Amino acid sequence: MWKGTAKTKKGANMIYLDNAATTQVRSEVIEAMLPFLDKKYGNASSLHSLGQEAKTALEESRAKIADMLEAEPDEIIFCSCATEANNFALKGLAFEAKKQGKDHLIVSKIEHHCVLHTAEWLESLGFRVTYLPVDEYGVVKLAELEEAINEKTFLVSVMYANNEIGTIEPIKEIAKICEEKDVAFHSDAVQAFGKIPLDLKKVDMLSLSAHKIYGPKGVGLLMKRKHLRIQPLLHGGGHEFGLRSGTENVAGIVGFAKAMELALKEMPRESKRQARMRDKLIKHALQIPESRLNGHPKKRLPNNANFSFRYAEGESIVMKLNEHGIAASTGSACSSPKLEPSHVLLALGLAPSEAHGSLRLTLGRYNRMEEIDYVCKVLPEVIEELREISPFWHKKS
Amino acid sequence: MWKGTAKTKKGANMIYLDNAATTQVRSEVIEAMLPFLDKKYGNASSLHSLGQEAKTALEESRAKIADMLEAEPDEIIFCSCATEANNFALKGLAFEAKKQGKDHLIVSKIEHHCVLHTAEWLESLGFRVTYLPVDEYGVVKLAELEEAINEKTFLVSVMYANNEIGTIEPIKEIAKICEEKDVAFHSDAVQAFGKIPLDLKKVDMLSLSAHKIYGPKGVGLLMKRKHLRIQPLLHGGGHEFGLRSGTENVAGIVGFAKAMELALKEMPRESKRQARMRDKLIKHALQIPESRLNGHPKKRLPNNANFSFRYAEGESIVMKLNEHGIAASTGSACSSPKLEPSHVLLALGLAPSEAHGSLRLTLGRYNRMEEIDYVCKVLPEVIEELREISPFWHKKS
Amino acid sequence: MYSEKVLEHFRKPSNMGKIKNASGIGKVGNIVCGDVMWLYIKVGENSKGEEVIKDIKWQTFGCVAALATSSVVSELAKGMTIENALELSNEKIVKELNGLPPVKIHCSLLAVDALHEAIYDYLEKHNRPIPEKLAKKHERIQKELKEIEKRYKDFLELEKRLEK
Amino acid sequence: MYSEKVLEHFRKPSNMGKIKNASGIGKVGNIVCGDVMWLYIKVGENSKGEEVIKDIKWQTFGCVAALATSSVVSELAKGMTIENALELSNEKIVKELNGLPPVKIHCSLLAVDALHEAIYDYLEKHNRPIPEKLAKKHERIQKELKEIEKRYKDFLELEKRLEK
Ligand SMILES: Cc1ncc(COP(=O)(O)O)c(C=O)c1O
Ligand SMILES: Cc1ncc(COP(=O)(O)O)c(C=O)c1O
Repeated sequence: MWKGTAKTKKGANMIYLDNAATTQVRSEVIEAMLPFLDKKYGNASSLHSLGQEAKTALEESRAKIADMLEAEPDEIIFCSCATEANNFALKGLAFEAKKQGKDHLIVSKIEHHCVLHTAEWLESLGFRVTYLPVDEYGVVKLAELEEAINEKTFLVSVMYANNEIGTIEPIKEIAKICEEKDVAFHSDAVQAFGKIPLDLKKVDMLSLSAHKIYGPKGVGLLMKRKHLRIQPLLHGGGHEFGLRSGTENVAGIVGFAKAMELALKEMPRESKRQARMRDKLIKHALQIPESRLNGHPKKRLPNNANFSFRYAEGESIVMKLNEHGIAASTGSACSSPKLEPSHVLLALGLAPSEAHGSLRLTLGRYNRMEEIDYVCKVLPEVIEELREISPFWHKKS
Repeated sequence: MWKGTAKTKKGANMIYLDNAATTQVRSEVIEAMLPFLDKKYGNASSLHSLGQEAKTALEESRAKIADMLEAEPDEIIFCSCATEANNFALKGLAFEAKKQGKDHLIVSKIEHHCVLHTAEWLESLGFRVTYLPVDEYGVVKLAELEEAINEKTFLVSVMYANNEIGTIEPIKEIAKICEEKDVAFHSDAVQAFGKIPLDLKKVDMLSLSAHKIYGPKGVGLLMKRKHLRIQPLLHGGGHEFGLRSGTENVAGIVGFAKAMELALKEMPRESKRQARMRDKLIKHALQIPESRLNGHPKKRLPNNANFSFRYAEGESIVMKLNEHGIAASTGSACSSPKLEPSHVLLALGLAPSEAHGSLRLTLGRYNRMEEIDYVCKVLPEVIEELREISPFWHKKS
Repeated sequence: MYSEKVLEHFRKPSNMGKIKNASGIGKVGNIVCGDVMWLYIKVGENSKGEEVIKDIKWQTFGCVAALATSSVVSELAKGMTIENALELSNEKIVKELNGLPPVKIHCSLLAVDALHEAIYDYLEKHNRPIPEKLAKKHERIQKELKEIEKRYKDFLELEKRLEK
Repeated sequence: MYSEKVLEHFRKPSNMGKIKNASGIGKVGNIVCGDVMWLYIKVGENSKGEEVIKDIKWQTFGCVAALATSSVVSELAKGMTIENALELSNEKIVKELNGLPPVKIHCSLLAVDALHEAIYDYLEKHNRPIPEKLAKKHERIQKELKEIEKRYKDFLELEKRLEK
């Protein structure tokens, strides 16, 4: 049963360094949500007082969030997750653009799978897609973007910051190019919100997910400018301005608004604090032989460190760390582990032994420097152990 | 803050007779969910222990639910709501069927808007749709169904029980026809599950929503037989057997499984208890002059009563009842109130004055007979009051 | 969704009922649309000798907004000169109610229409000249009614069947 | 996703390492796929005079499943006659580990392949007749390797660049 508001929370006594995969819901958020699971359970579409109470909470959350994103309330469309928001943005605009004779979209090669696979599905329906390359640090190549846009292009989608390597993209510049060429610009800001200040003035659509910022799983949103017409992905009762049907998850949305509010409030302090831990991790990890830092050395999220350790396989590193009570990840925590190396690392031009030997450590508000010290001690041992078993390492030494 | 497990819960001191719109989350469900918001917050796709703990909870919930639906675990696909499940079922099969040269689907005229508007959207893409008529009680006409199926038909979608008028459809017979004609059969069982026993042996796809059965908002599922290939609606990381991407809402899913389990356990007792209250409501309401019961007199959900009171407008009835502390609804609680009368009542062949004067009272596990007695007293007064203001009533008397 | 002001009028509507031997009656809306208003006026003279709406009553079948706008229109119009009553606009009504949900704006239109139709009826019955604007409005209202009756013919047939 | 048995082998793998002057070496997998196994066997005679795998060691670069299957294959094969070792199947390995996640089944294949390749190497080096089934398997493994090297040529080039 819910026991209240510890300031420092921990699950299963682990050192949790997988905050890009998901985060622990904050106590304040759980407390904000509970009344809407319990006593205030009305359907926001119902006319009676219980319904109107839910409606009011929903609209207050929407207004708060709109404020934080420098948008209008009717530009905030709640949905179930960032995967849905990204599918919605791309497909919703694609089906609308088709009517205007446009059939080309541009996405970066290092987008999250929910953008990439949506783009591929649109390709299967006859749309054309340009997969924009990135440089060795994962930064989108602006000149190639400019070249790729043509008169059939209806959308450019580039994430604000990458979930695996933490690289921050030149969103302002991309938005400017899109504005000049009169193409809509969508950005997946799931990993960026609450970690770095966002400049959204020229962003036409933006995706966010609550569970990445200490909110609950199962809630996301698409910010979509009013001037942009898109088709719904979920048809039905006409909720969310007719753009996303389905009974609103009021508790989740209230929690989302709370989580966003707190994330922004703590951002100045937390991003500095986490960057210090990140830098320590980087410093120590790079002392391990044949290691490299993936992503941009400077333009990176304050909470992301991503390494390649040649001849130590990623999954095995993660599982060894797990044995030491450290929760980490190899690349993204998407669906169940697949066989291919990360498409993001491949796009950076990593060699096979590097791409397969990657480790992502992502910090959060509950991490402490002592934990990082411990990780810095354990990590070299783990890498060493795995290399001991590897045929390649022995070959070298 | 969460205070625990009252057996009889109430929100805002209302008599809540809008249980078809949404329900209060059960205490047992909140308690089952809380650990997965708080300590057990892992991403079910993460390799480390916290992730695997979430994964285990997810798969245990899936297995339990599969059992309850006489399905295999990999036939249960979790999603965000029944609206999504219905969109997914129809669109997912449509895009797949198109590849096989099939382009025709059949839905009943009284489906929920999320089925109807999805069908309309598919029409806009070139699919053909038959909207199957119903008789005066809302029962689908089987002979017309049989006639409507042709060699291009890939899907029949008929709800298990209607959300407005509570009529239970002849699912077994429909499923048999579909089987004979080798057409897939989908049923929206959102209102039926937990109220009546379901016969799912020949149902190929089934939609459910947690918040209608004392579970949380923001969770639903599609049961889909393995033999049936459908395309994802949400592309991405490949969660849910590659059919529904997006980080799983573990807390919600665990709560869903718990809510389903409890609903089935209590069904024999609750359906009888609620039917008694329903019958009392019906008996008293029909004593009001110029009233009628909408839906089937016998084949109806134990918790549904739907009336038309000529010359008393639906929204006003609901708001008058609200003033008396009774939460009710006029038709479905979908999106914000619209101007058209309910498509369901129109399909039954109701006249304008009846279609506009409808009231839906839907019972739930927290209702008590004393509440119903009070409603039986208040309702005639409210109808009388509104008729007093109405021009038609005076004309008559 | 409704302002407290709307709900107050809904709870305690003013001037509802019927005027026997009314000077004019305005009947607007249609049962197929779910909102019908009948508005009765009694015209008399004020102390300055101007023609004013001495009394006003209404009967409405409709939603909360329809009832509330009926009530507020009757309050506003009561005592007004015919001239001023013809200037009453739906913006004024909406403002008086502290706003209405977008889907309900049409209800405020209906209430003003009912008032103006009642004035039209009064002027016509007494063979008085009808201001051009009002004549046009009357024409529009009647045309819309015809169109609705034509469009929803089948639906209205069902209603007739019930009346038997 | 992994059974406790798999994790046990992962935590404490048996027989890892290298045999100097091995009777046969099997090298399977490729760095582009993320799993590489080198398996060494020492062949000797048992008390009955049969040819058996006296000693076995392995070096593996790969995921948890790759390491666990290497370990379990080495445990099972140790002491086996060559004949029996050739009968070892990946089903047996998977069963021994109380199952593997579907996406990881290929790892069990890889471990058995490594063992059989080591036996092939031993038989070939000693000019011994090679059973037809084994010869076919060797051919398949080598062909697959070539195909992967061809398909991922560019990717392997990157690796070579690193070696410099
Ligand atoms: C950049 C990015 N976009 C989208 C998503 C998808 O979020 P969700 O799983 O909540 O749908 C994630 C997280 O998995 C992400 O990191
Ligand atoms: C029969 C039926 N189908 C689908 C839905 C949609 O459910 P949700 O709002 O959870 O998406 C509802 C409820 O609104 C319903 O009653």
